[in-house]
Amino acid sequence: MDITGAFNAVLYFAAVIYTFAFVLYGVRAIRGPTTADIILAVDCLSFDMAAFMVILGIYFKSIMLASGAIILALWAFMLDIYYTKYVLYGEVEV
Amino acid sequence: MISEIIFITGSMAILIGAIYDLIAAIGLLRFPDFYMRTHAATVGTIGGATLPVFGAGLVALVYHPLGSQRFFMAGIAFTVGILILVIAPTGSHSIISAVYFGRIGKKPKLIVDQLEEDLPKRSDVAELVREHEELPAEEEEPKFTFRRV
Amino acid sequence: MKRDVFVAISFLMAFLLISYAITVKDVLGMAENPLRPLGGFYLRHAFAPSNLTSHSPEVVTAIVWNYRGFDTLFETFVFFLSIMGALSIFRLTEEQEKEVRSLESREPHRHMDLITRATTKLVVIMIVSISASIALHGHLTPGGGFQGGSAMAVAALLLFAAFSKFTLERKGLTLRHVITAYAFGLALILATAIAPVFLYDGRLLQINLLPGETGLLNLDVGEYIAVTFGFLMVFLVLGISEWIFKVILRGEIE
Amino acid sequence: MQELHLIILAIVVSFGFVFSYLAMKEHDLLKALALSSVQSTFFALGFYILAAPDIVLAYLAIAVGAYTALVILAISKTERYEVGE
Repeated sequence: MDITGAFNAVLYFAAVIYTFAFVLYGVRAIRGPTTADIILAVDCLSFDMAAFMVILGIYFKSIMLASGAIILALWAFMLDIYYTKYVLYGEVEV
Repeated sequence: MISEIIFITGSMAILIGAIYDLIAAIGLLRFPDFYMRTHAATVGTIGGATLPVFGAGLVALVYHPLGSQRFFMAGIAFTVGILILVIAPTGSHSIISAVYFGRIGKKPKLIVDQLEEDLPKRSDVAELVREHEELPAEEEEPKFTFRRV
Repeated sequence: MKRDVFVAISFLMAFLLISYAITVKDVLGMAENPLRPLGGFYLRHAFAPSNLTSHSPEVVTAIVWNYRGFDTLFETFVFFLSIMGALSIFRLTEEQEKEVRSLESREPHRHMDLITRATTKLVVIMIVSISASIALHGHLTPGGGFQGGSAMAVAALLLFAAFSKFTLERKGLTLRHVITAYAFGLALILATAIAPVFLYDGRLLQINLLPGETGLLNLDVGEYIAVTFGFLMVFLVLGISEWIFKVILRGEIE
Repeated sequence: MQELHLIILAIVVSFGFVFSYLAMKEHDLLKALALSSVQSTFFALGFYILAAPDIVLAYLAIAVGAYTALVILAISKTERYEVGE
Protein backbone atom coordinates (compact mmCIF):
# COMPACT_ATOMS: atom_id res chain seq x y z
CA MET A 1 0.00 0.00 0.00
CA ASP A 2 1.30 3.44 -0.86
CA ILE A 3 1.19 4.95 2.59
CA THR A 4 2.34 8.44 1.60
CA GLY A 5 -0.16 8.79 -1.21
CA ALA A 6 -3.00 7.56 0.96
CA PHE A 7 -2.10 10.00 3.71
CA ASN A 8 -1.86 12.86 1.22
CA ALA A 9 -5.37 12.10 -0.02
CA VAL A 10 -6.67 12.03 3.56
CA LEU A 11 -4.89 15.29 4.32
CA TYR A 12 -6.27 16.99 1.22
CA PHE A 13 -9.83 16.09 2.18
CA ALA A 14 -9.34 17.03 5.84
CA ALA A 15 -7.61 20.32 5.03
CA VAL A 16 -10.45 21.51 2.80
CA ILE A 17 -13.08 20.68 5.42
CA TYR A 18 -11.07 22.18 8.25
CA THR A 19 -10.51 25.40 6.35
CA PHE A 20 -14.21 25.67 5.63
CA ALA A 21 -14.95 25.11 9.32
CA PHE A 22 -12.44 27.81 10.29
CA VAL A 23 -14.21 30.23 7.97
CA LEU A 24 -17.59 29.39 9.55
CA TYR A 25 -16.19 29.86 13.06
CA GLY A 26 -14.77 33.19 11.94
CA VAL A 27 -18.18 34.26 10.62
CA ARG A 28 -19.73 33.41 13.99
CA ALA A 29 -17.03 35.43 15.72
CA ILE A 30 -17.84 38.41 13.50
CA ARG A 31 -21.62 38.10 13.95
CA GLY A 32 -21.61 37.06 17.62
CA PRO A 33 -23.95 39.33 19.52
CA THR A 34 -22.23 38.99 22.88
CA THR A 35 -18.62 38.60 23.95
CA ALA A 36 -19.32 35.11 25.23
CA ASP A 37 -20.17 33.96 21.69
CA ILE A 38 -16.85 35.26 20.41
CA ILE A 39 -14.96 33.53 23.19
CA LEU A 40 -16.83 30.28 22.50
CA ALA A 41 -15.80 30.59 18.85
CA VAL A 42 -12.18 31.21 19.89
CA ASP A 43 -12.32 28.06 22.00
CA CYS A 44 -13.49 25.86 19.14
CA LEU A 45 -11.13 27.58 16.73
CA SER A 46 -8.03 27.07 18.83
CA PHE A 47 -8.73 23.44 19.67
CA ASP A 48 -9.41 22.61 16.04
CA MET A 49 -6.32 24.51 14.98
CA ALA A 50 -4.25 22.46 17.43
CA ALA A 51 -5.59 19.27 15.85
CA PHE A 52 -4.93 20.65 12.36
CA MET A 53 -1.38 21.61 13.35
CA VAL A 54 -0.62 18.03 14.45
CA ILE A 55 -1.95 16.65 11.15
CA LEU A 56 0.03 19.21 9.14
CA GLY A 57 3.14 18.37 11.19
CA ILE A 58 2.90 14.78 10.00
CA TYR A 59 2.51 15.99 6.42
CA PHE A 60 5.52 18.33 6.64
CA LYS A 61 7.52 15.45 8.23
CA SER A 62 8.80 17.76 10.95
CA ILE A 63 8.51 17.20 14.68
CA MET A 64 9.81 20.70 15.27
CA LEU A 65 6.61 22.21 13.94
CA ALA A 66 4.20 20.16 16.00
CA SER A 67 5.24 21.47 19.42
CA GLY A 68 3.23 24.64 18.86
CA ALA A 69 0.03 22.61 19.10
CA ILE A 70 0.47 21.90 22.81
CA ILE A 71 0.84 25.59 23.55
CA LEU A 72 -2.18 26.55 21.46
CA ALA A 73 -4.34 23.95 23.19
CA LEU A 74 -3.31 25.25 26.59
CA TRP A 75 -3.79 28.95 26.07
CA ALA A 76 -7.42 28.96 25.04
CA PHE A 77 -8.26 27.81 28.56
CA MET A 78 -6.86 30.98 30.02
CA LEU A 79 -9.17 33.30 28.08
CA ASP A 80 -12.22 31.43 29.43
CA ILE A 81 -11.03 31.64 33.01
CA TYR A 82 -10.20 35.33 32.85
CA TYR A 83 -13.51 36.19 31.23
CA THR A 84 -15.44 34.26 33.89
CA LYS A 85 -13.47 35.81 36.69
CA TYR A 86 -14.06 39.31 35.31
CA VAL A 87 -17.78 38.85 34.72
CA LEU A 88 -18.65 37.07 37.95
CA TYR A 89 -16.21 38.42 40.50
CA GLY A 90 -15.21 41.86 39.25
CA GLU A 91 -11.60 41.89 40.36
CA VAL A 92 -9.45 39.49 38.39
CA GLU A 93 -6.45 38.72 40.52
CA VAL A 94 -7.61 39.06 44.10
CA MET B 1 -0.58 -6.14 8.18
CA ILE B 2 -1.07 -4.70 11.65
CA SER B 3 0.46 -1.40 10.58
CA GLU B 4 -2.03 -1.09 7.74
CA ILE B 5 -4.91 -1.69 10.11
CA ILE B 6 -3.56 1.00 12.44
CA PHE B 7 -3.10 3.39 9.51
CA ILE B 8 -6.62 2.83 8.22
CA THR B 9 -8.07 3.30 11.71
CA GLY B 10 -6.17 6.56 12.15
CA SER B 11 -7.20 7.86 8.74
CA MET B 12 -10.83 7.04 9.43
CA ALA B 13 -10.58 8.92 12.73
CA ILE B 14 -9.16 11.96 10.96
CA LEU B 15 -11.86 11.93 8.29
CA ILE B 16 -14.71 11.43 10.77
CA GLY B 17 -13.25 14.16 12.95
CA ALA B 18 -13.15 16.58 10.03
CA ILE B 19 -16.81 15.88 9.29
CA TYR B 20 -17.69 16.36 12.96
CA ASP B 21 -15.90 19.67 12.83
CA LEU B 22 -17.90 20.86 9.84
CA ILE B 23 -21.16 19.84 11.55
CA ALA B 24 -20.12 21.71 14.68
CA ALA B 25 -19.24 24.81 12.68
CA ILE B 26 -22.61 24.82 10.92
CA GLY B 27 -24.33 24.34 14.25
CA LEU B 28 -22.39 27.14 15.88
CA LEU B 29 -23.41 29.41 13.03
CA ARG B 30 -27.08 28.47 12.82
CA PHE B 31 -28.29 27.84 16.37
CA PRO B 32 -30.39 30.69 17.78
CA ASP B 33 -29.14 31.24 21.33
CA PHE B 34 -26.02 30.83 23.39
CA TYR B 35 -26.88 27.64 25.27
CA MET B 36 -27.61 25.75 22.06
CA ARG B 37 -24.37 27.06 20.58
CA THR B 38 -22.46 25.56 23.48
CA HIS B 39 -24.01 22.24 22.54
CA ALA B 40 -22.51 22.59 19.06
CA ALA B 41 -19.20 23.74 20.54
CA THR B 42 -18.83 20.57 22.60
CA VAL B 43 -19.29 18.54 19.43
CA GLY B 44 -16.59 20.65 17.83
CA THR B 45 -14.05 20.24 20.61
CA ILE B 46 -14.42 16.58 21.50
CA GLY B 47 -15.48 15.13 18.16
CA GLY B 48 -13.64 17.62 16.01
CA ALA B 49 -10.37 17.99 17.88
CA THR B 50 -9.75 15.05 20.20
CA LEU B 51 -10.74 12.32 17.74
CA PRO B 52 -8.54 13.50 14.82
CA VAL B 53 -5.62 14.13 17.17
CA PHE B 54 -5.75 10.56 18.43
CA GLY B 55 -6.12 9.41 14.83
CA ALA B 56 -3.06 11.47 13.85
CA GLY B 57 -1.13 9.83 16.67
CA LEU B 58 -2.04 6.40 15.35
CA VAL B 59 -1.05 7.41 11.83
CA ALA B 60 2.25 8.84 13.06
CA LEU B 61 3.09 5.53 14.76
CA VAL B 62 3.22 3.71 11.42
CA TYR B 63 4.10 6.55 9.02
CA HIS B 64 7.50 5.42 7.72
CA PRO B 65 8.69 8.65 6.03
CA LEU B 66 9.03 10.23 9.49
CA GLY B 67 11.82 7.80 10.37
CA SER B 68 12.65 7.33 14.03
CA GLN B 69 11.00 10.65 14.89
CA ARG B 70 7.58 9.09 14.60
CA PHE B 71 7.33 8.04 18.24
CA PHE B 72 8.07 11.61 19.31
CA MET B 73 5.33 12.79 16.96
CA ALA B 74 2.86 10.24 18.32
CA GLY B 75 3.74 11.34 21.85
CA ILE B 76 2.98 14.96 20.99
CA ALA B 77 -0.32 13.94 19.40
CA PHE B 78 -1.49 11.89 22.37
CA THR B 79 -0.41 14.64 24.78
CA VAL B 80 -2.45 17.21 22.85
CA GLY B 81 -5.43 14.85 22.80
CA ILE B 82 -5.39 14.27 26.54
CA LEU B 83 -4.92 17.99 27.18
CA ILE B 84 -7.92 18.91 25.04
CA LEU B 85 -9.94 16.17 26.70
CA VAL B 86 -9.21 17.71 30.12
CA ILE B 87 -9.33 21.39 29.21
CA ALA B 88 -12.27 21.78 26.83
CA PRO B 89 -15.09 20.70 29.21
CA THR B 90 -13.70 22.89 31.97
CA GLY B 91 -13.55 25.88 29.67
CA SER B 92 -17.12 25.32 28.49
CA HIS B 93 -18.29 24.92 32.08
CA SER B 94 -16.67 28.15 33.23
CA ILE B 95 -17.90 30.23 30.31
CA ILE B 96 -21.47 28.91 30.62
CA SER B 97 -21.46 29.70 34.34
CA ALA B 98 -20.29 33.22 33.47
CA VAL B 99 -23.13 33.66 30.98
CA TYR B 100 -25.78 32.18 33.27
CA PHE B 101 -24.91 33.92 36.53
CA GLY B 102 -23.82 37.12 34.87
CA ARG B 103 -27.08 37.27 32.86
CA ILE B 104 -25.40 38.05 29.56
CA GLY B 105 -27.49 38.07 26.43
CA LYS B 106 -31.08 36.97 26.31
CA LYS B 107 -32.21 33.78 27.91
CA PRO B 108 -34.33 31.23 26.04
CA LYS B 109 -37.90 30.67 27.21
CA LEU B 110 -37.86 27.89 29.77
CA ILE B 111 -40.83 26.20 31.41
CA VAL B 112 -39.05 25.68 34.69
CA ASP B 113 -35.60 26.91 35.67
CA GLN B 114 -34.67 25.21 38.88
CA LEU B 115 -31.16 26.64 39.01
CA GLU B 116 -32.57 30.13 39.16
CA GLU B 117 -35.01 29.25 41.90
CA ASP B 118 -32.25 27.84 44.03
CA LEU B 119 -29.58 30.43 43.58
CA PRO B 120 -29.53 34.05 44.76
CA LYS B 121 -28.92 37.15 42.64
CA ARG B 122 -25.83 37.94 40.63
CA SER B 123 -24.22 40.13 43.26
CA ASP B 124 -24.29 37.29 45.76
CA VAL B 125 -22.61 34.70 43.58
CA ALA B 126 -19.13 35.50 44.79
CA GLU B 127 -20.45 35.36 48.34
CA LEU B 128 -22.09 32.00 47.70
CA VAL B 129 -19.05 30.41 46.14
CA ARG B 130 -16.99 31.62 49.05
CA GLU B 131 -19.37 30.11 51.57
CA HIS B 132 -19.50 26.74 49.92
CA GLU B 133 -15.77 26.16 49.90
CA GLU B 134 -13.84 25.68 53.08
CA LEU B 135 -11.09 28.23 53.10
CA PRO B 136 -8.07 27.87 55.36
CA ALA B 137 -8.17 30.34 58.17
CA GLU B 138 -6.01 33.44 58.07
CA GLU B 139 -3.79 32.52 61.00
CA GLU B 140 -3.13 29.02 59.78
CA GLU B 141 0.56 28.21 59.52
CA PRO B 142 1.76 28.17 55.88
CA LYS B 143 2.66 24.72 54.74
CA PHE B 144 5.60 25.65 52.57
CA THR B 145 7.75 28.72 52.80
CA PHE B 146 11.31 29.62 52.03
CA ARG B 147 11.83 32.13 54.80
CA ARG B 148 9.68 34.51 56.74
CA VAL B 149 10.03 37.99 55.31
CA MET C 1 -20.58 52.89 8.97
CA LYS C 2 -20.72 52.67 5.20
CA ARG C 3 -17.41 54.51 4.98
CA ASP C 4 -15.86 52.00 7.40
CA VAL C 5 -16.88 49.11 5.19
CA PHE C 6 -15.37 50.81 2.14
CA VAL C 7 -12.12 51.48 3.99
CA ALA C 8 -11.93 47.89 5.25
CA ILE C 9 -12.63 46.36 1.86
CA SER C 10 -10.12 48.58 0.09
CA PHE C 11 -7.43 47.71 2.65
CA LEU C 12 -8.18 44.02 2.22
CA MET C 13 -8.06 44.25 -1.56
CA ALA C 14 -4.73 46.09 -1.47
CA PHE C 15 -3.33 43.48 0.91
CA LEU C 16 -4.48 40.56 -1.24
CA LEU C 17 -3.13 42.26 -4.39
CA ILE C 18 0.31 42.75 -2.84
CA SER C 19 0.48 39.18 -1.56
CA TYR C 20 -0.66 37.84 -4.95
CA ALA C 21 2.00 39.89 -6.71
CA ILE C 22 4.77 38.72 -4.39
CA THR C 23 3.88 35.03 -4.17
CA VAL C 24 2.46 34.11 -7.56
CA LYS C 25 3.82 36.77 -9.93
CA ASP C 26 7.18 36.91 -8.12
CA VAL C 27 7.73 40.66 -8.30
CA LEU C 28 10.60 40.78 -5.81
CA GLY C 29 12.43 37.88 -7.45
CA MET C 30 12.50 35.71 -4.38
CA ALA C 31 11.89 32.45 -6.19
CA GLU C 32 15.20 32.55 -8.08
CA ASN C 33 17.49 32.54 -5.08
CA PRO C 34 15.58 31.09 -2.12
CA LEU C 35 18.68 31.05 0.13
CA ARG C 36 20.47 34.35 0.48
CA PRO C 37 24.25 34.43 1.22
CA LEU C 38 23.80 35.47 4.88
CA GLY C 39 21.37 32.60 5.46
CA GLY C 40 23.85 30.23 3.86
CA PHE C 41 26.56 31.46 6.23
CA TYR C 42 24.35 30.86 9.27
CA LEU C 43 23.34 27.40 8.10
CA ARG C 44 26.92 26.37 7.40
CA HIS C 45 28.48 27.69 10.59
CA ALA C 46 25.82 26.99 13.21
CA PHE C 47 27.02 23.45 13.82
CA ALA C 48 30.40 23.43 12.12
CA PRO C 49 32.98 20.96 13.43
CA SER C 50 35.77 23.53 13.76
CA ASN C 51 35.77 27.18 14.85
CA LEU C 52 32.99 29.75 14.34
CA THR C 53 30.42 27.40 15.82
CA SER C 54 27.88 27.77 18.55
CA HIS C 55 27.38 24.03 19.05
CA SER C 56 23.69 24.26 18.26
CA PRO C 57 21.80 22.40 15.54
CA GLU C 58 18.96 24.85 16.12
CA VAL C 59 19.91 27.76 13.88
CA VAL C 60 17.46 30.25 15.37
CA THR C 61 18.91 29.93 18.86
CA ALA C 62 22.39 30.16 17.42
CA ILE C 63 21.52 33.37 15.59
CA VAL C 64 19.74 34.85 18.58
CA TRP C 65 22.47 34.24 21.14
CA ASN C 66 25.70 33.91 19.19
CA TYR C 67 25.61 35.91 16.01
CA ARG C 68 23.29 38.60 17.34
CA GLY C 69 24.12 38.26 21.01
CA PHE C 70 24.38 41.96 21.75
CA ASP C 71 20.94 42.53 20.31
CA THR C 72 19.41 39.95 22.64
CA LEU C 73 21.43 41.15 25.61
CA PHE C 74 20.14 44.69 25.18
CA GLU C 75 16.60 43.41 24.65
CA THR C 76 16.90 41.74 28.04
CA PHE C 77 17.92 45.04 29.55
CA VAL C 78 15.09 46.90 27.87
CA PHE C 79 12.79 44.40 29.57
CA PHE C 80 14.63 45.07 32.84
CA LEU C 81 14.14 48.82 32.44
CA SER C 82 10.41 48.47 31.79
CA ILE C 83 9.99 46.28 34.87
CA MET C 84 11.95 48.76 36.95
CA GLY C 85 9.68 51.50 35.62
CA ALA C 86 6.59 49.60 36.73
CA LEU C 87 8.08 48.93 40.14
CA SER C 88 9.08 52.56 40.65
CA ILE C 89 5.59 53.79 39.71
CA PHE C 90 3.93 51.44 42.17
CA ARG C 91 6.54 51.70 44.91
CA LEU C 92 5.42 51.89 48.54
CA THR C 93 7.26 52.79 51.69
CA GLU C 94 7.48 50.31 54.53
CA GLU C 95 4.63 51.87 56.49
CA GLN C 96 2.46 51.84 53.41
CA GLU C 97 3.29 48.20 52.83
CA LYS C 98 2.15 47.40 56.36
CA GLU C 99 -1.08 49.29 55.69
CA VAL C 100 -1.60 47.38 52.47
CA ARG C 101 -1.10 44.10 54.27
CA SER C 102 -3.58 44.99 57.00
CA LEU C 103 -6.16 46.17 54.47
CA GLU C 104 -5.70 43.07 52.32
CA SER C 105 -6.26 40.77 55.27
CA ARG C 106 -9.84 42.05 55.42
CA GLU C 107 -10.50 41.45 51.74
CA PRO C 108 -12.40 38.29 50.72
CA HIS C 109 -10.56 35.58 48.82
CA ARG C 110 -12.30 35.20 45.48
CA HIS C 111 -11.77 31.54 44.64
CA MET C 112 -13.41 30.14 41.54
CA ASP C 113 -15.51 26.98 41.72
CA LEU C 114 -14.21 23.51 42.46
CA ILE C 115 -14.09 22.15 38.90
CA THR C 116 -12.00 25.02 37.62
CA ARG C 117 -9.61 24.87 40.54
CA ALA C 118 -9.02 21.13 40.20
CA THR C 119 -8.38 21.41 36.46
CA THR C 120 -6.13 24.40 36.98
CA LYS C 121 -3.95 22.45 39.40
CA LEU C 122 -3.55 19.71 36.80
CA VAL C 123 -2.92 22.11 33.93
CA VAL C 124 -0.38 24.21 35.81
CA ILE C 125 1.80 21.15 36.40
CA MET C 126 1.66 20.40 32.68
CA ILE C 127 2.49 24.00 31.74
CA VAL C 128 5.49 24.03 34.08
CA SER C 129 6.88 20.84 32.58
CA ILE C 130 6.24 21.98 29.00
CA SER C 131 7.83 25.39 29.56
CA ALA C 132 10.84 23.75 31.19
CA SER C 133 11.20 21.44 28.20
CA ILE C 134 10.95 24.41 25.82
CA ALA C 135 13.55 26.43 27.68
CA LEU C 136 16.08 23.80 28.74
CA HIS C 137 15.98 22.03 25.38
CA GLY C 138 16.07 25.34 23.55
CA HIS C 139 19.47 24.79 21.96
CA LEU C 140 18.31 21.58 20.27
CA THR C 141 14.66 22.16 19.33
CA PRO C 142 12.65 25.31 18.63
CA GLY C 143 12.16 27.51 21.62
CA GLY C 144 14.49 29.11 24.04
CA GLY C 145 14.56 31.25 27.11
CA PHE C 146 12.00 33.85 26.16
CA GLN C 147 9.42 31.40 24.88
CA GLY C 148 9.72 29.16 27.92
CA GLY C 149 9.65 32.10 30.29
CA SER C 150 6.50 33.60 28.83
CA ALA C 151 4.83 30.17 28.94
CA MET C 152 5.74 29.89 32.62
CA ALA C 153 4.36 33.37 33.32
CA VAL C 154 1.03 32.26 31.91
CA ALA C 155 0.97 29.37 34.40
CA ALA C 156 1.32 31.85 37.23
CA LEU C 157 -1.49 33.93 35.72
CA LEU C 158 -3.79 30.90 35.69
CA LEU C 159 -3.07 30.37 39.38
CA PHE C 160 -3.78 34.03 40.08
CA ALA C 161 -7.20 33.78 38.47
CA ALA C 162 -8.37 30.40 39.73
CA PHE C 163 -7.10 30.82 43.28
CA SER C 164 -6.21 34.26 44.44
CA LYS C 165 -3.09 36.35 44.83
CA PHE C 166 -3.16 35.84 48.57
CA THR C 167 -2.96 32.06 48.25
CA LEU C 168 0.28 32.33 46.32
CA GLU C 169 1.68 34.90 48.72
CA ARG C 170 0.88 32.61 51.64
CA LYS C 171 2.80 29.83 49.91
CA GLY C 172 5.92 31.98 49.82
CA LEU C 173 5.78 33.71 46.42
CA THR C 174 6.09 37.22 47.80
CA LEU C 175 7.52 40.20 45.95
CA ARG C 176 10.82 39.99 47.77
CA HIS C 177 11.47 36.39 46.75
CA VAL C 178 10.47 37.12 43.17
CA ILE C 179 12.89 40.06 42.93
CA THR C 180 15.68 37.86 44.33
CA ALA C 181 15.04 35.18 41.70
CA TYR C 182 14.90 37.80 38.92
CA ALA C 183 18.25 39.20 40.02
CA PHE C 184 19.68 35.68 39.99
CA GLY C 185 18.58 35.19 36.38
CA LEU C 186 20.12 38.49 35.28
CA ALA C 187 23.34 37.64 37.13
CA LEU C 188 23.53 34.30 35.33
CA ILE C 189 23.20 36.03 31.94
CA LEU C 190 25.84 38.63 32.82
CA ALA C 191 28.25 36.04 34.19
CA THR C 192 27.97 33.95 31.03
CA ALA C 193 28.47 37.02 28.87
CA ILE C 194 31.58 38.17 30.73
CA ALA C 195 33.15 34.76 31.39
CA PRO C 196 35.00 34.42 28.00
CA VAL C 197 36.84 37.70 28.64
CA PHE C 198 38.39 36.59 31.90
CA LEU C 199 38.71 32.86 31.41
CA TYR C 200 39.71 32.43 27.75
CA ASP C 201 40.96 35.87 26.68
CA GLY C 202 38.15 36.22 24.20
CA ARG C 203 35.72 39.02 23.51
CA LEU C 204 32.45 39.80 25.24
CA LEU C 205 29.72 37.20 24.53
CA GLN C 206 32.11 34.94 22.59
CA ILE C 207 30.39 31.92 24.06
CA ASN C 208 31.77 29.39 21.62
CA LEU C 209 34.99 29.42 23.66
CA LEU C 210 33.16 27.85 26.59
CA PRO C 211 33.26 24.04 26.68
CA GLY C 212 30.52 22.32 24.68
CA GLU C 213 27.03 23.71 24.90
CA THR C 214 27.51 25.38 28.26
CA GLY C 215 27.27 28.89 26.93
CA LEU C 216 23.94 28.53 25.13
CA LEU C 217 22.42 26.46 27.94
CA ASN C 218 23.43 29.03 30.57
CA LEU C 219 22.06 31.92 28.57
CA ASP C 220 18.79 30.10 27.96
CA VAL C 221 18.38 29.22 31.63
CA GLY C 222 19.18 32.77 32.67
CA GLU C 223 16.68 34.24 30.22
CA TYR C 224 14.07 31.70 31.35
CA ILE C 225 14.40 32.68 35.01
CA ALA C 226 14.56 36.39 34.24
CA VAL C 227 11.48 36.47 31.98
CA THR C 228 9.41 34.23 34.29
CA PHE C 229 10.02 36.23 37.41
CA GLY C 230 9.95 39.56 35.62
CA PHE C 231 6.40 38.96 34.38
CA LEU C 232 5.43 37.56 37.77
CA MET C 233 6.72 40.67 39.51
CA VAL C 234 4.65 42.97 37.34
CA PHE C 235 1.51 40.92 37.94
CA LEU C 236 2.12 40.79 41.69
CA VAL C 237 2.43 44.56 41.81
CA LEU C 238 -0.61 45.13 39.59
CA GLY C 239 -2.68 42.69 41.63
CA ILE C 240 -3.15 45.01 44.59
CA SER C 241 -6.80 46.06 44.69
CA GLU C 242 -7.88 49.38 43.28
CA TRP C 243 -9.56 50.69 46.41
CA ILE C 244 -6.53 49.90 48.55
CA PHE C 245 -4.34 51.96 46.29
CA LYS C 246 -6.85 54.81 46.44
CA VAL C 247 -6.92 54.68 50.23
CA ILE C 248 -3.13 54.68 50.44
CA LEU C 249 -2.56 57.40 47.87
CA ARG C 250 -5.21 59.76 49.18
CA GLY C 251 -4.25 59.14 52.77
CA GLU C 252 -7.83 58.32 53.74
CA ILE C 253 -7.41 55.65 56.37
CA GLU C 254 -10.54 54.50 58.03
CA MET D 1 -0.61 20.50 -2.89
CA GLN D 2 1.45 23.67 -2.78
CA GLU D 3 -1.55 25.70 -3.90
CA LEU D 4 -3.64 24.40 -1.02
CA HIS D 5 -1.13 25.80 1.50
CA LEU D 6 -1.15 29.15 -0.21
CA ILE D 7 -4.96 29.24 -0.25
CA ILE D 8 -5.17 28.36 3.45
CA LEU D 9 -2.56 31.00 4.21
CA ALA D 10 -4.46 33.64 2.23
CA ILE D 11 -7.78 32.82 3.93
CA VAL D 12 -6.25 32.77 7.40
CA VAL D 13 -4.33 35.99 7.01
CA SER D 14 -7.28 37.87 5.49
CA PHE D 15 -9.45 36.77 8.42
CA GLY D 16 -6.77 38.00 10.81
CA PHE D 17 -6.78 41.32 8.95
CA VAL D 18 -10.57 41.64 9.18
CA PHE D 19 -10.53 40.88 12.91
CA SER D 20 -7.80 43.38 13.66
CA TYR D 21 -9.86 46.05 11.86
CA LEU D 22 -12.99 45.09 13.83
CA ALA D 23 -11.06 45.18 17.10
CA MET D 24 -9.87 48.68 16.29
CA LYS D 25 -13.37 49.98 15.59
CA GLU D 26 -15.04 48.41 18.64
CA HIS D 27 -16.07 50.61 21.59
CA ASP D 28 -16.68 47.80 24.08
CA LEU D 29 -13.14 47.02 25.18
CA LEU D 30 -13.85 43.47 26.37
CA LYS D 31 -15.35 42.62 22.99
CA ALA D 32 -12.38 44.22 21.28
CA LEU D 33 -10.12 42.00 23.35
CA ALA D 34 -12.01 38.87 22.30
CA LEU D 35 -11.82 39.94 18.64
CA SER D 36 -8.11 40.56 19.00
CA SER D 37 -7.61 37.08 20.41
CA VAL D 38 -9.39 35.63 17.35
CA GLN D 39 -6.95 37.59 15.22
CA SER D 40 -3.92 36.26 17.07
CA THR D 41 -5.18 32.68 16.78
CA PHE D 42 -5.52 33.07 13.01
CA PHE D 43 -2.07 34.63 12.73
CA ALA D 44 -0.61 31.75 14.74
CA LEU D 45 -1.80 29.32 12.07
CA GLY D 46 -0.31 31.65 9.46
CA PHE D 47 3.09 31.57 11.13
CA TYR D 48 2.78 27.81 11.42
CA ILE D 49 2.19 27.36 7.70
CA LEU D 50 5.15 29.64 7.01
CA ALA D 51 7.23 27.11 9.07
CA ALA D 52 8.34 29.37 11.93
CA PRO D 53 7.79 27.38 15.14
CA ASP D 54 9.84 29.73 17.31
CA ILE D 55 7.58 32.63 16.41
CA VAL D 56 4.49 30.48 16.98
CA LEU D 57 5.65 29.67 20.51
CA ALA D 58 6.53 33.25 21.44
CA TYR D 59 3.57 34.86 19.67
CA LEU D 60 1.01 32.54 21.22
CA ALA D 61 2.29 32.99 24.73
CA ILE D 62 2.38 36.75 24.40
CA ALA D 63 -0.65 37.52 22.24
CA VAL D 64 -3.13 34.98 23.56
CA GLY D 65 -1.77 34.64 27.10
CA ALA D 66 -0.06 37.60 28.69
CA TYR D 67 -1.63 40.34 26.57
CA THR D 68 -5.17 39.10 27.26
CA ALA D 69 -4.53 38.88 30.99
CA LEU D 70 -2.97 42.34 31.16
CA VAL D 71 -5.79 43.99 29.25
CA ILE D 72 -8.51 42.29 31.31
CA LEU D 73 -6.64 43.36 34.44
CA ALA D 74 -6.54 46.94 33.17
CA ILE D 75 -10.25 46.83 32.22
CA SER D 76 -11.21 45.53 35.65
CA LYS D 77 -9.37 48.42 37.26
CA THR D 78 -10.68 51.17 34.95
CA GLU D 79 -13.64 51.35 32.56
CA ARG D 80 -15.14 48.77 30.28
CA TYR D 81 -16.71 51.10 27.72
CA GLU D 82 -14.82 53.60 25.69
CA VAL D 83 -16.58 56.96 25.78
CA GLY D 84 -16.22 59.89 23.41
CA GLU D 85 -17.26 61.17 19.99
